[in-house]
Amino acid sequence: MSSESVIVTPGRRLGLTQEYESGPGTYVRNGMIYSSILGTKKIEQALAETSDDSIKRPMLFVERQNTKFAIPVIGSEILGRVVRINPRAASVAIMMVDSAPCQEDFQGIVRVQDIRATEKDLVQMINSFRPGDIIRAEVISLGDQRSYFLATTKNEHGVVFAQSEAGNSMIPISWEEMQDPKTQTIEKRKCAKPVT
Amino acid sequence: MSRQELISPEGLRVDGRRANELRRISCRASVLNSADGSAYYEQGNTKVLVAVYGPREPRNRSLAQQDHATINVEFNIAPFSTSERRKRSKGDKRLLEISSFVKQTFEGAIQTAIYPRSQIDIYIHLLQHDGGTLETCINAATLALVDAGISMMDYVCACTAGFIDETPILDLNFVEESSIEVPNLTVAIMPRNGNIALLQMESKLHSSKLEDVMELAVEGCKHIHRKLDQAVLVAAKDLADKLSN
Amino acid sequence: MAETKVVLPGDIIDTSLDSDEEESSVLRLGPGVAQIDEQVSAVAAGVLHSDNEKKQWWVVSNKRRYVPAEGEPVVGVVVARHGEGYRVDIGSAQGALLPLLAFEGATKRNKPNLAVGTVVYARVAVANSVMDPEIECYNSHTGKSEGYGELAGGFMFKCSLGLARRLIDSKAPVLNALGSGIPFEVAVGLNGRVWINTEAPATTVLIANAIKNSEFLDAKQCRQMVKELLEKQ
Amino acid sequence: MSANIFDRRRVNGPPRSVEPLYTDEGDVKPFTNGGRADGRSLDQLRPIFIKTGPLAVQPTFSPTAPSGSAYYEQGKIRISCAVYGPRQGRKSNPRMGSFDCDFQYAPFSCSWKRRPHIKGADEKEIALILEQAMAPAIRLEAYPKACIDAFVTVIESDGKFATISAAINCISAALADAGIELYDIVAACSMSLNASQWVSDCNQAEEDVSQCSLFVSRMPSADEITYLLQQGKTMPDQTDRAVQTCSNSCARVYAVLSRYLQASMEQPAS
Amino acid sequence: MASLILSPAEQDFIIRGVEKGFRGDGRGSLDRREVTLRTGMISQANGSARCRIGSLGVGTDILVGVKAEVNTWAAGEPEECGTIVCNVECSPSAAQEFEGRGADEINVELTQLLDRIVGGEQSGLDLRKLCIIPRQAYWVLHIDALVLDVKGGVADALVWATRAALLATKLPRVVVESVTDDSGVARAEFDVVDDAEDQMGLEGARDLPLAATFNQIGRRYVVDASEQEEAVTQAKLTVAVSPKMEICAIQKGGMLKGFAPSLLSEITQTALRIAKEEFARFDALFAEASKHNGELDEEPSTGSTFLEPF
Amino acid sequence: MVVEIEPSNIEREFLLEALEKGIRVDGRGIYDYRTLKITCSPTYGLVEVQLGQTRVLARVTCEVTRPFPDRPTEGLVQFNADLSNLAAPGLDSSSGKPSVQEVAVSRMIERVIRQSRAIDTEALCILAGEKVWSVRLDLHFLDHSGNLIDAASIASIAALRHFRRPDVTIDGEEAIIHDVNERNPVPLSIHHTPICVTFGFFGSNGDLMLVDPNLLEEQVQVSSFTITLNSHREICALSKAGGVPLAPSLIQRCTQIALTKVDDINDKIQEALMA
Repeated sequence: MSSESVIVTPGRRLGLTQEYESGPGTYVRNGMIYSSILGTKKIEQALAETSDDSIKRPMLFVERQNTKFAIPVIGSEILGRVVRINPRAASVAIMMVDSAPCQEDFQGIVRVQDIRATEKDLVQMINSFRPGDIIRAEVISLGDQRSYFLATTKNEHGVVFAQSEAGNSMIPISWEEMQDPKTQTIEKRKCAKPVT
Repeated sequence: MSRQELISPEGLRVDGRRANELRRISCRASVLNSADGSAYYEQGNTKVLVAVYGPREPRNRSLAQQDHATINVEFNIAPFSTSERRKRSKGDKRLLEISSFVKQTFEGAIQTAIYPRSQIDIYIHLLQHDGGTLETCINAATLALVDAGISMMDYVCACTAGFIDETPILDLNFVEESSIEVPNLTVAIMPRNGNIALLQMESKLHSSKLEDVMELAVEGCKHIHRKLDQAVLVAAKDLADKLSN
Repeated sequence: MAETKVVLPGDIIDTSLDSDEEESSVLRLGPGVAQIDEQVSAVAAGVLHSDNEKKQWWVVSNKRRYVPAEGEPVVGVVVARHGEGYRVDIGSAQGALLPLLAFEGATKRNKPNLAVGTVVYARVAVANSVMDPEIECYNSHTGKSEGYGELAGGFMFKCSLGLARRLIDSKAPVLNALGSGIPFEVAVGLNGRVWINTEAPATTVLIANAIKNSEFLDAKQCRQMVKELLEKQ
Repeated sequence: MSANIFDRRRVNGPPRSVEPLYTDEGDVKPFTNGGRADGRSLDQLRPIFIKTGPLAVQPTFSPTAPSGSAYYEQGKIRISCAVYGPRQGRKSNPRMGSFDCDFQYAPFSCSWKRRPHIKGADEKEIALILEQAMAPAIRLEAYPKACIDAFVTVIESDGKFATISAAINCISAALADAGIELYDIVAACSMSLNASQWVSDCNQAEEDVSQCSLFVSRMPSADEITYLLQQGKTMPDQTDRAVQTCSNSCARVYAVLSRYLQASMEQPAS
Repeated sequence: MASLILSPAEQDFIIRGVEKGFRGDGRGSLDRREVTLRTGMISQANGSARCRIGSLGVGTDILVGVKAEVNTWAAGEPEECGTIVCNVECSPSAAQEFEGRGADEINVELTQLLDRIVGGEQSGLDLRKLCIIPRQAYWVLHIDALVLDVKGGVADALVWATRAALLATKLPRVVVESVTDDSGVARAEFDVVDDAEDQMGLEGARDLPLAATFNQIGRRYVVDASEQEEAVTQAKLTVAVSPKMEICAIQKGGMLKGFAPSLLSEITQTALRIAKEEFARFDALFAEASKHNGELDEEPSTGSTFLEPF
Repeated sequence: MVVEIEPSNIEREFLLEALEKGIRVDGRGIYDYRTLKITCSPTYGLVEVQLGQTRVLARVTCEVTRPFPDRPTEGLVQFNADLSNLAAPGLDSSSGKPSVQEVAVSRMIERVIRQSRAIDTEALCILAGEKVWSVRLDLHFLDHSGNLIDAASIASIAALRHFRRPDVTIDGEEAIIHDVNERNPVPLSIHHTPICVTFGFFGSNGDLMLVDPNLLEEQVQVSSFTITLNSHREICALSKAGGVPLAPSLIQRCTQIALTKVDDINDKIQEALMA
C-alpha cells in the first residue's frame, strides 16, 4: 500500500472523484475531494471485496494518530453505566463507542421491550439491570431530544460487570443470574455472554 | 397635594371632570393580527394593548391541569410609559401583584372547565400610565378575550372610585390615585348579575361610606360595559362586511 | 414480649439474650436496627422490640415520613393517571404506581376508572430502594379484594406513624371504646392516614378528633374521654 | 440611604462610589505624519504567534481536558480558546450537530471600564458573531445530535475589530487541533478607514481615531466569505476596495495558520 | 429569530421558487412588502412611531418610543455631545418562547444591531446639538423598541420605525444663561422650557439611514424575506444606507453558509438602488403618518392612530 | 418544583357537606376564630402570634437615616415579609420569583401598615431634611396552616405597639440619642390599629361563608375576601381577588361581622401588651 506521508490541513484539494474514492477524514464538493481534518494523506489500494463497480478506485483518506472522539451512531456497540431504572426504561451513561472513548458521557436509554429478544412482555426491569451495572449494548436509533435508544437483545450484550448488595463484584452463572462469590447470594440480571 | 386642590370649590376636579364623570374611553378589538384575540383600550391617558393566545398547549406540560385550563398573565410596562423613564425589574412586586389579580379575576370569569389541560395566555402591555392601571388592564383583557372567542360567563368590567370631601368621585387619574388622603377603590363586576369578581381598596374610608362609593363604582362599570359592547359590535360588523361583500 | 427498652441511634444491642445457646442462629433485623461492622446496633430512636423465638429485632419510632415496606396496608390519594396505571401519593419520597390490573376482577377490557383525587386503600406490593414503590388493591395470590379498593365518602385525616401502627394492632383502646358508642367504618393506613365514615358529618368529626387526641392517653383516660364526648354529642 | 429593596442574594455595595482618579500616560498620536505609530506600513499585519496542543490552555471549570485548544497572539492581542466536543448537546437536532460559542473578556484585558463576571451585551453579541463566522466551516452533518462548544477568553485586547478577527483565527486553530472535521480553515482580518485610507490590523488608538472599521472572515479554498461586519460610514466603492484588500490579508493569515498546523503535526506536540 | 419548522418539501418549493425568480407571496426577488407607518401614539414620549411591514394585515409589527432626558456629565464621558441609548424588547405576543426571560438572546442581538446603525455618529444625527452645557449636562435619547409581532424582516422594520420616531421627536427648548454665584464664579445654568408649542426637532434626523436585509436562498438572494423564507435562508446580509448613498453598516447573519465575494459587491450595488426607492417611499408614508398625528382636533387624540384599521 | 398537594375528593365533599350543616372539621363555629395566643418577648418590638397552628413572628427595629429628598420631614417605614423559610410544602419558590402567596401577603401587609398611614411618620422626624427615624418591620412565618394574612396583621400591629425607640433631644443642629437605660424609650405614635379579618366562601355560587379558614378550608374555598378595619370603624383595606363572583350584599354582611371580630382581637392585643 503505497502511502507517501504528506501532512494536509483541512480544505486542501486531494484529488478528483474519478480517480479516488473519498474515505474518512475527507469530503467531496463538486467533483473534487478535499481533506476535512489535519492529518497525513494516505492512499489505499482497492481491497478485493470492494463494491463490484468495474474500475477499482484506490481509497484516499486522511489519518490522525491522536485519539479521535467518537459519537454514537446507529449500529455502533457501546459500553455504558446504568444510572437510573424505572419499570419502563433504564437510563444509561454511554462512556465508550466502538472502543473509542467519548469526550463526555452521552445519554442513552434501554427500553424494557429492547432488553430481550424473546418473551418481550414478561421482562421485568428489576430483574435485568441495577444502577451501577456496566452494560454492553447496541445503538438502535438516535432516539428523542435527550437520549439515544439502546438494545441488549443480542447474547453478547447485557450486564458485563455488577456489584452485589454486599458490594463485591459478581460472576455471571447463567444468562439471567449472577452470583456473589463471597456471600453466595444470587441476583437476577440480564448478563452478557462472556467473550473469551 | 392637599385635599382642596383636588376638588375646586365649584366641584371640578384636576382634569376638569365632574365628580361622577368617567375619563374619555375609546377601545377597539382585533388590533394585532397574529394574536388569537387582541384589544387596544384607552381610558384618559392610560393606554393598554392586550394580546390573548389560547386555549393552546402549555409550554411546560407539568403545569397542565387535568380538568381545567390554566390562565397565564404576563404584564409588562413599556419603559416609555411613565413620565420619567424607568426600566422595572422582572421581580417587581407591584407588577406581579397586578398580573396575579388579573389572573384570579379571569379564573372566575372564564369557563375553564371547557378547555381541560390547556393554557390561556394574556399578555398585557401598558403603553402609557396615568392612573387606574388595574382597571384598564381588566377591561382591555375582557375585550381581548371576547375577541378571541373564549367562552366566558359574562364580561368583567372594572372601575375605580374614591372619596373626597364627603363626595364619592369616579375613575381616579394618576394625581388623585397617588395622593395618600384619597381612598382608592377598584371594583370589577359581572354586569348581568352584578356580582363582584374583584374588590380592592387602599387607605382609609369609613365603613358607613363604603355603600355609596361602591354604588358609584358599579354605575361606572355598567357604563364601561356599554362601551365594550359597542367595540365588540364594531369589530363584528367589520367582520360581517368583509365576509359578505 | 421482652420488657420495653428505649434505644437511641448508635446503641449496641446485645442479641445474646437468654435464648438457647446456638450461637450461629440467624438474626432477622427489622426497621430501625442494622448490622454495622459485626455488631447489631440501633439506627433509629424509639422503643426496642424483640421477638425471642424468631430472633427478630425492631425499633418502633414515632416518625412522620412513611418508608414503604412490602405487605403494609396504606391509604393513598390518586394524583395522576398514566397509560399503564395510576400515580398514587402515599406520603413516601416517591409517588407509588398502582397498575390498572391490580384490582379484583380487572381484565384488559374492563379496567377500573378512578378520577384524580380519589382515595384508595391498598397493599404495598413492591418496595425496594432502587425503584418507585408499587401498590395493589387486591391480594395478588387469592385475587380477592379483601377490603382493599376505592374508599367512597367519609373523611380522611393524617396522624403519626406510631399511632397508626397502634390503631392497626387493635391494641388501641380508643377504637373499641368508640365502637361501643357509635357504629362507624374505619380504614387505617400505616402511612399515617386514617379514613372514617359514618352517616352524619358531626359524628365523623367527633371520631376523628377523638382518635387524634387519644395518641398520648393511656387506656383508662381514653375510655373516660370517649365517654364525655358521647354524652356531649 | 441604604437601598430599601431587599435583594436576598447580593451584598449591596456602599450607596455612593466615586471614579478613581488616574492620569493616563498620553500615548503617541496614532497617525502623526502619514506613517503609523509603530512604524508598520498601511497594509502590514502585526506579527502572529500560535501554539496548539492538549495543555495549551485548560479552563479550570471543566473536569475533563478540552479535546483541542489554542493560544493566539497578534501584536498585543492575546487570546486563548478551548474546544469541547463532539459531546451531548442540550438543544440537539437529529440531522445536524450544533456549534456553540462562548466569548469572554478577562476583566483586565481591555482599556474601557468593564464590570467583572457579569456578561456585557457586547460580549454576548461577539459570541454570536463568532458562532456565525465559524459555523459554515464545520462539517456539522458528521456529528448528528452532538454539539461542539468553543470557549474563548481574551487575555489582552488591542483594537475591538482586531480582537474579533484574532478570536476567529484562534478558534480555527483549536478546531483543527481537536480533529473536528472542517470544510476549510477560517482566516479573518480587520481594517479601519482613516482620512479615506484603509489601514489594516489597527490597534485601539488607531481604531478610536478612524471613521469606520470593518472585518472579514473567509474560507480561502471555497473562496467563501463567512462573516463581514462594517461599522461607520463609507462610500460604496471604498467598501468594495476594503473587502478586496482584506480578503488578500486573510489569505496571508491563512498561509501562516496552515504552515503552523503542518509543522505542529511533524513533531508531535511536546 | 423565532424558528418556524418547515417540512423538506416546503423548503425545496421555496428554494427552487426563488431561484426561478418567483416567491411564495407573488413578489419578485427585489420587491418589498407594503409598509404602514403611524407616528405620535405615545403622547408622554418625545417621539413615537409604529411600523408594520406586511401586506394583507399580516406582518412584522414594531412600536418605538423615544424619550429624552437630561443627564449630568461624569468624568470619562465625551465632553460636548449627547448620547443615544437603544433598547429592544420582544413581547411574548410575538412568539410563546419569548415569555419570561426567553427573549434575552434575541433582544441583545437586535439591540446591538440597532445601536450599530443608529447609535454612533455614523447615523447622521448631530450629537453635538444634544449637548446642553459642555462638561455639565447633555440630552440622552432613550430609544425603546417593542417588537409586537415577528413575520420576517425584523431588522428592516426596526430601523424604519426608529427613523420615523426620531423624525417625529420634539425636544423642549433649553435656555442657557451664565449665572455668577456669590463667590464670583460665572457658571452656566440651563432650564428647560416646558411648553408644548415651543419645541424643536432633531438636527440631522433627515440623514438617518434605512436598512435592507438580503437573504441568500439557494444561489439567488431576496430582499425583505417573509417568515417562511427566513426559515430557509442560509446566509443574510443587512446593509444600512444613508440618504447620501453612503453605507453606514453592513452585518452578515445566518449560520449555515458563507457567501461569495462577487455576490457581495452585487448586493451592495442593489442595496444602493433599493435605498433610493425606499427613501422616497419613506418620505411619502411619513408625510401621510404625520397628517394622522392628530394635530387637528383640539385635545390631541393621539390614541386614534391605533384605532383606525391598518 | 414541589407540586401543591391537592386535598382528596372525599375531603372536599365532606367539608362542603359538613359546612351546609354549620359544622367545621376542627369543631369551630362558622364565625369563630381559632385560639389566638400573643406572646410579647422582653426585648421591645418582638412579638410572636399563634393563630391555631399558624405561627408568625414580627420584629420591629429602627435606625437613623437621611430622609427622601422630596419628603424631608417624614420618617421611613420599611417592611419585609419572607415566606421562603416556611415549613409548608407546595410553595414554589424554586423559580427565584416570589411565589404568588408571598406577593399577596406582603403587598397586603404593606397596604395595611403603610398606605393607611397607621404610623405617624411626621413624629419620626429628628432634624428636617437631615436625620429621621427609619422603622423597619420584619415578618417571619414559622408555620403555615391557613390564614397567614390575619396572623401577620395581628403580629405587625402588636409588634409596632410593643416597640419602644430610644429618646432623642435636639439642641440647634445637634441631636442626642439617649441610651435605653439612661432614659426610658419612647413608644411609636400610632394613629390607629388596622386588623385584617379574612372570610372564605364555599359552594357553587359562594353562599356558604366562614371566618378564619384553616389550611384545608383555604385549599377548598372557591373565593376569599379580606377586610381590614380599625377601632374607629374605618375600613383601611379591602381585598377580594378573583374566585367565584360574590353578591354585593355579602360584602356588607362581612363588614358587620368583621367589626365585632376586630374589637375582641384588639382587646386580646391589649391584654398581651399589658402582661
